[in-house]
Amino acid sequence: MKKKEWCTVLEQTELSAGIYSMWLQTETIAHEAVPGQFISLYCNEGSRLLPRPISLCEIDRRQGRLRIVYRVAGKGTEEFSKYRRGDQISVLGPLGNGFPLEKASGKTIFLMGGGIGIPPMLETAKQIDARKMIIAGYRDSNLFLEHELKAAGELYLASEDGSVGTKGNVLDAIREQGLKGDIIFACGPTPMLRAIKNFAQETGMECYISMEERMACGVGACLACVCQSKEVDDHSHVHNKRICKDGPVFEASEVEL
Amino acid sequence: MKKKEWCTVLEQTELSAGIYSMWLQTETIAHEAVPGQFISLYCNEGSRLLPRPISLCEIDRRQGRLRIVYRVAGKGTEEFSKYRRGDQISVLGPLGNGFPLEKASGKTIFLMGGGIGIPPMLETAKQIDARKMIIAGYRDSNLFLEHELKAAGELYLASEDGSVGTKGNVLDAIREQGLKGDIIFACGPTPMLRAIKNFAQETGMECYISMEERMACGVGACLACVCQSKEVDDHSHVHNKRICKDGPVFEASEVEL
Amino acid sequence: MNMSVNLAGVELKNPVMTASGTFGSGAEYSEFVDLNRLGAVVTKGVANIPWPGNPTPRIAEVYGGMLNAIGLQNPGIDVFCERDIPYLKQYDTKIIVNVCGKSTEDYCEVVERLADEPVDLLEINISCPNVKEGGIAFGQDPKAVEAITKEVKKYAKQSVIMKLSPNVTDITVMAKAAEAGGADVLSLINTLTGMKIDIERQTFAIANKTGGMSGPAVKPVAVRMVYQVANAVSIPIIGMGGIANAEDAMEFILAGATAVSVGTANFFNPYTTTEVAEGIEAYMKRHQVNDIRELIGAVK
Amino acid sequence: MNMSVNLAGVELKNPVMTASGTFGSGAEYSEFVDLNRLGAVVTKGVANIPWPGNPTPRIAEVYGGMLNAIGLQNPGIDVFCERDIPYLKQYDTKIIVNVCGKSTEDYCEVVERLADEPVDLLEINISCPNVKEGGIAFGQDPKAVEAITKEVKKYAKQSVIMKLSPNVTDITVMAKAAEAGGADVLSLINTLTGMKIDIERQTFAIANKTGGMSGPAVKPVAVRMVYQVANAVSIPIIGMGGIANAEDAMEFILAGATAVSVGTANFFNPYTTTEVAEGIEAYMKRHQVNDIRELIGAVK
Ligand SMILES: Cc1cc2nc3c(=O)[nH]c(=O)nc-3n(C[C@H](O)[C@H](O)[C@H](O)COP(=O)(O)OP(=O)(O)OC[C@H]3O[C@@H](n4cnc5c(N)ncnc54)[C@H](O)[C@@H]3O)c2cc1C
Ligand SMILES: Cc1cc2nc3c(=O)[nH]c(=O)nc-3n(C[C@H](O)[C@H](O)[C@H](O)COP(=O)(O)OP(=O)(O)OC[C@H]3O[C@@H](n4cnc5c(N)ncnc54)[C@H](O)[C@@H]3O)c2cc1C
Ligand SMILES: Cc1cc2nc3c(=O)[nH]c(=O)nc-3n(C[C@H](O)[C@H](O)[C@H](O)COP(=O)(O)O)c2cc1C
Ligand SMILES: Cc1cc2nc3c(=O)[nH]c(=O)nc-3n(C[C@H](O)[C@H](O)[C@H](O)COP(=O)(O)O)c2cc1C
Ligand code: FES
Ligand code: FES
Repeated sequence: MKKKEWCTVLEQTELSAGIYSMWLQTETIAHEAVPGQFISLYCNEGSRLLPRPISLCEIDRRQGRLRIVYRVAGKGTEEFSKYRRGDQISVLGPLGNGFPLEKASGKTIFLMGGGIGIPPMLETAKQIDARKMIIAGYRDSNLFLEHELKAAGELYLASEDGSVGTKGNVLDAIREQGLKGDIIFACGPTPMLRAIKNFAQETGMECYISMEERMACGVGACLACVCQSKEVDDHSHVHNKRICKDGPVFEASEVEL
Repeated sequence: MKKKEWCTVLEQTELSAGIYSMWLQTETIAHEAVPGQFISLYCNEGSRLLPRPISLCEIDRRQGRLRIVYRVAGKGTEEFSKYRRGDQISVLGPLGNGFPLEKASGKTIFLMGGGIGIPPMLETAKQIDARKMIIAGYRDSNLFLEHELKAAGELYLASEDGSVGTKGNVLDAIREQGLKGDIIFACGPTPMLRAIKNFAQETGMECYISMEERMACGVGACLACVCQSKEVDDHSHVHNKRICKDGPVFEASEVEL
Repeated sequence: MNMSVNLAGVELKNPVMTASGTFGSGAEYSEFVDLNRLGAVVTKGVANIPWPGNPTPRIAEVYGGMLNAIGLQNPGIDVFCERDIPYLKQYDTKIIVNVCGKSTEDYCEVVERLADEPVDLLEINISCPNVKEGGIAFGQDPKAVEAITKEVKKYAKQSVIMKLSPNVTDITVMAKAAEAGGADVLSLINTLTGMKIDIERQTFAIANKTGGMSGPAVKPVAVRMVYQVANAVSIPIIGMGGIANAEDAMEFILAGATAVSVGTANFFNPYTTTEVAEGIEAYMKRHQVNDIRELIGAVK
Repeated sequence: MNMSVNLAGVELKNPVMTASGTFGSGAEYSEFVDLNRLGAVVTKGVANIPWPGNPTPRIAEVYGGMLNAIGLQNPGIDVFCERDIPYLKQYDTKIIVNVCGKSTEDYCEVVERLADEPVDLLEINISCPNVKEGGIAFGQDPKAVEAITKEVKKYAKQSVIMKLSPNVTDITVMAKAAEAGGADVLSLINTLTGMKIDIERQTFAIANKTGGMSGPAVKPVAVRMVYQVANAVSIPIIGMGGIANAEDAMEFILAGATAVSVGTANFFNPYTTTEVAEGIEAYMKRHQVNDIRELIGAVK
C-alpha cells in the first residue's frame, strides 16, 4: 500500500562533492519497501510541485527508516541537501516494482551501478542470497558508498578517469577482471544500460535494468514516464510501459533503449 | 536610502492571541528609519511574491534593530509567525514618510491607535517631545503593548466589548475621559480613521492619519496603493496619492476616506 | 446540509470530480482515496483505437505548475469498455468518460460505442492538438465547436459535456457555440499552451516543444473564464484549473461552476479530492449555508 | 564579449530593459539600480491627458504572480515630457516611452507630441482594455492591430514597438498584422486576463473584477508566444512575462527575443534588472559565446 506521509530527516551527510546521503524516519513506507523501489520526494518550496523520484539505498524495516543517496542536480535536490536533522519532508512511496530478488537466488549475480545509479545496488546486494559481484562505476576518485558496498559483496571499481579501479565503465571492469556471472541487475545512465543490455544479449545472461524518466504522478496515472516496450503493454495496449508503475526495473529485452 | 536586505530574526513572541512581536537585526534599515514608516517583508515561500507591509513598532538605531508587531491575517503573516531566532527574512525599507514629529513639539498630542494600528504609536510616542496622550483601542481584553505604551505616555484604553477601559472605540474613550489636545496622530482601520478625521474637523484639531492599501512595489513605482486626494497630486496629476511613497501618513484633510 | 449538485440530470453526491488525464481510470489513486466519496470520476481521454502518445520527455515542471504533452496515449475504446468501466462500476460514484479523436467521426464512433455502457456523462475534449479539420484545434473555432457538438449529440445517449480550450481570444464565443450545438454541460479549462527551454542543453524541455500548462499557476485565468462563461450561457459548468484545496474550489463555485475537477494537484497531494470535498463542507458550515447550490455563481 | 543588441537601429548596451508600468519612469528604482547599466528604461504608459486609473484594490496576489488593474493612471503627456524625459536623459540608457490611448487619435496625439523629444523608441500598448473601437481591445483583432500600427507609424518619428496581448487564439496572427502595418519591433507578452475571488468576503479581490496576470506563473505562456512569433515575423522581439533571473531571460533569448523586459520581479527584487544583465554575461562565459546575437533564437 502506497502512502504519502511527512517524514522526519534523521541524518544528512555529504558523502562526496555534491552527493548527499539522507536517512528518513517513515511511518509506514519503510515497512513495505523492497530493493529497487523508489520514493517521490516533494519540495517544501511551493513553486516546485512535482515529485523528485529517488531510489532507496537502504531500508531499515525494523526501525522504520529509509536511506537515500542523491546528487544535487537542480533546484529540488539542492533544497533537499539543505535539510537538517528534524526537518520534515513529504514523501510518497514505496513506488515501482523493485528488483526480482528471487531470480538471483543460487546464481552468480552482477550488481552494476553507474554514478548515481550505484545507491540502489546497496540494499539490493544486502537482500540477495547469491554470489554477488558488485561493479560500481564512478566518474573519478570521489567515491561514495564504497565501504558499505564492500561489506555487501565482492566489489569491483571502475572510474572514467582511471583514478580508481579500471579506467572506463562497469563493462570495462568486468572485462578487465574476467568476471563471469548468470544474471545482471543494473542501474545507471541510459548509455550504460544500453551497453549492458547488449552485453547481456551477447553473453546470454539474464538482465534486469532500472530505468529513469520525468514523472508527475509516480503511481501510473498520468502516463508521463513511459519507455518504449517491445510488446504491446497491458495498460495502454500500445508499446509504452510506465516506468513508475510497471518499472522502474524491466527485463532488459522488454524495453527499447 | 531604501535597501532590500536579509535580516536576522532576533526574537519572536506571541503577545496575545494571533498577535506577534518580532525583533529583526538589520544592516542599514534601522539606522535610517523614523516613526510611522513601514517595511515590506517578503515570504520565503516562493508562491507568495508580493510584499507584506508592516509598520515599525520600535526602532533601535544604536543596535540596528527593528521591532514589528503584527496580526496573523493570512498565509504570509502566518509564515512569518513561524520564524524563530536566527531565521532570515528579506526586508525592504524604510518605506514611506512617517509622522511629522516636529508638528507636535510643545503641543498636546493624541496618539490614537486602533487594533493592529496600535504598534506604530509606540515608537512615535517614544520620539515625540510633547504632552502625549495615547489612546489605544482593542477588540477585547487581549491587550498587547500596553506596558510599553504606558511607559511612553498617558495611556487611555478602549475595548469594543468593554472588558478593558472605555466600552467602544478610541473616540469614545476621549469623550468619556474628556481629553483635550491640539494635534492627532492616528493609525487604524478606515472607519476609525474616518471618524477621527470628522472629530478633528469638528474640534479644529490638526490631524495626521496613517493609511493602508494593497501594495506591489512599496516604492511609488506601480501605482497600486493609491488613495483619493482632495487636490491634484504631484506625481500623476490626478487625485491619487501613493500611500507607499506620499504616505502612509497624510494630513487628514488631504485625503478622501 | 446539501452538497449534491445536478449536471444535466445526473445527480452528483458532491461537486468534486477528477480532471481527465490526471487520475487514470481511478484504479491508481484508489489506494489513496475512497472513490465512493467523489462526485464523479472523469477518465483519461479515450479514442476509437489505441493511441501511442508522444515521445518523452512528456512533462516539465514550471513555476507553480507543469507542462504536459502526453499526446493522449490511451488503450482505445474496446479495452476501456472491458476493463475500466467495470472497475469504476464497483464504486458508488458517477462515471464520466472523456473522449478524444482526430476527426468528428472518431469522436462519434467512441460516443456511439458508449451508448449502452453504464456511463453517466460524456466529456468531449475538443482542446487536443493535431486534429484533422483545417489544422486548427476544434476548440479554437466557434463554427467547428458548434458543428462537432451537434454531431456528437446525434450519437450520444448520455448527456454531453464539451470541454473548452483556454487558448482563445474570447471563451464566451466558444461556450455559446457549444451551447448552440446542444451541449448539456461545459467544462473548462483545459491546459494553456506553454513552453519551457532547457537553457543548459539549449533545447526544448519536452519533446513536443510546446505542452499544456496546468496547476496552481493557471487558476486566475481559469476562474476568470468560468466567471465569463457562467454569465454568457445557461448550462452548468464544471470548473477546473489549478484547484489544490477547498478554497480554490470555492473560488470556482462562487464564480459560477456547478462542479469542480481536481487535476494536477493529485500529483503532489493524492488526497486532494477528498480534502476538497471536506473543505467545502467546512466552508458551508462556517458561512451557514445549507445548500451548496446557493453558492454557485454567488459572486456577480 | 558583445552584449549589445539592436532594435530597429537603436543600439542597446545590453538586452535588459524594464517592463512598462513596473518601473515608473525610473526614479523610484534608481535608489536600487544604476540605470546606466540597463539596455533601456521603458516608462509607464502615458496618454494624451492625465488618467485617474481604476478604484482600489488594484492588485491581488496569486500563486507565483499577481493581478493588476491599475487602469493606466498617468499624468498625461505634458507632465511626462516636462518631468520624466529630462529625468531619464541624465542616464546613459535608452528611453522607450510606452503609449496608451482610448482611440487611435489618442495614440497619434501622444506619438506626435513625442516626435521632437529625445526618446529612442515608442512602445504602443494595444493590449489595454476599455478602448473605443467596437468594445474589444485593439490587440485582439488583427485588422485593428494593422490599422492602428499604420496610423501610429504616420505620426511617429521614432521606430515603433507594438506591444501584443497574450489573450488571443493565435498570437502569430496579431504579430503578422503588426508587421504588415509597419511595426519595427514587437514586444510581448502583456498580462493574461485573470480573476481572483475573495471567498470569505464573497467578492472580487480587485475592484475591477478582472486584472492582468503577471509574474513567474505566466512565463511558459510568454516563452511559447515569443517562440511562435519569432518563427512568424522577421522584425525583432522584446520578450517578457515572468522574468525574475538570468535563466528566465535566457529562455526568452534562446526562443527568439532580441531583448527582454523585467516587470513584476522588480517588486520582489528591485535589483533584478542588473542581476539579469550580469547573469546573461556569466551564461555567455560559461557557454563560451562571444556575441549575444548568436544566442537569439538558437533553439529551433
Ligand atoms: C526511478 C528514479 C530513481 C532515481 N533515483 C535517484 C537516486 O537514487 N539518486 C539521485 O541522485 N537521483 C535519482 N534519480 C534522478 C532524480 O530524480 C533527479 O536527479 C531529480 O529529480 C532532480 O531534481 P532537481 O529538482 O534537483 O532538478 P530539476 O532539474 O530542477 O528538476 C526539474 C524537474 O525535472 C525532474 N527531473 C530532473 N532530472 C530528472 C531525472 N534524471 N530523472 C527524472 N526526473 C528528473 C525533477 O523531478 C523535476 O520534476 C532517479 C530518477 C528516477 C526516475
Ligand atoms: C503601510 C501599512 C502598514 C501596516 N502595518 C501593519 C502592522 O504594523 N501590523 C500588522 O499586523 N499589519 C499591518 N499592515 C497590514 C498587513 O500588511 C497585512 O495584514 C498583511 O500584508 C497580510 O498579509 P498576509 O499574507 O497574512 O495576508 P493575505 O491575505 O494572504 O495577503 C495577500 C496579499 O494581500 C496583501 N494584504 C492583505 N491584507 C492587507 C492589508 N490589510 N493591507 C495591505 N495589504 C494587505 C498582502 O500584503 C499580500 O500581498 C499594514 C499595512 C500597510 C499598508
Ligand atoms: C498529465 C495531464 C494529462 C491530461 N490529459 C487530459 C485528457 O486526456 N483529456 C482532457 O480533456 N484533459 C486532459 N488534461 C487536462 C486536465 O483535465 C485539466 O483540464 C487541466 O490540467 C487543468 O486542471 P489542473 O490545473 O487542475 O490540472 C490533462 C492534464 C494533465 C496535467
Ligand atoms: C502593475 C503593472 C502595471 C503595468 N502597466 C503597464 C502599462 O502601463 N503599459 C504596458 O504596456 N504594460 C503594463 N504592464 C505589463 C508589463 O509591462 C508586462 O508586459 C507584464 O507585466 C508581463 O511581464 P512581467 O511578468 O515581468 O511583469 C503592467 C504590469 C504590471 C504588473
Ligand atoms: S509518473 Fe505518472 S504514469 Fe508514471
Ligand atoms: S505599492 Fe507601488 S506605488 Fe505604492
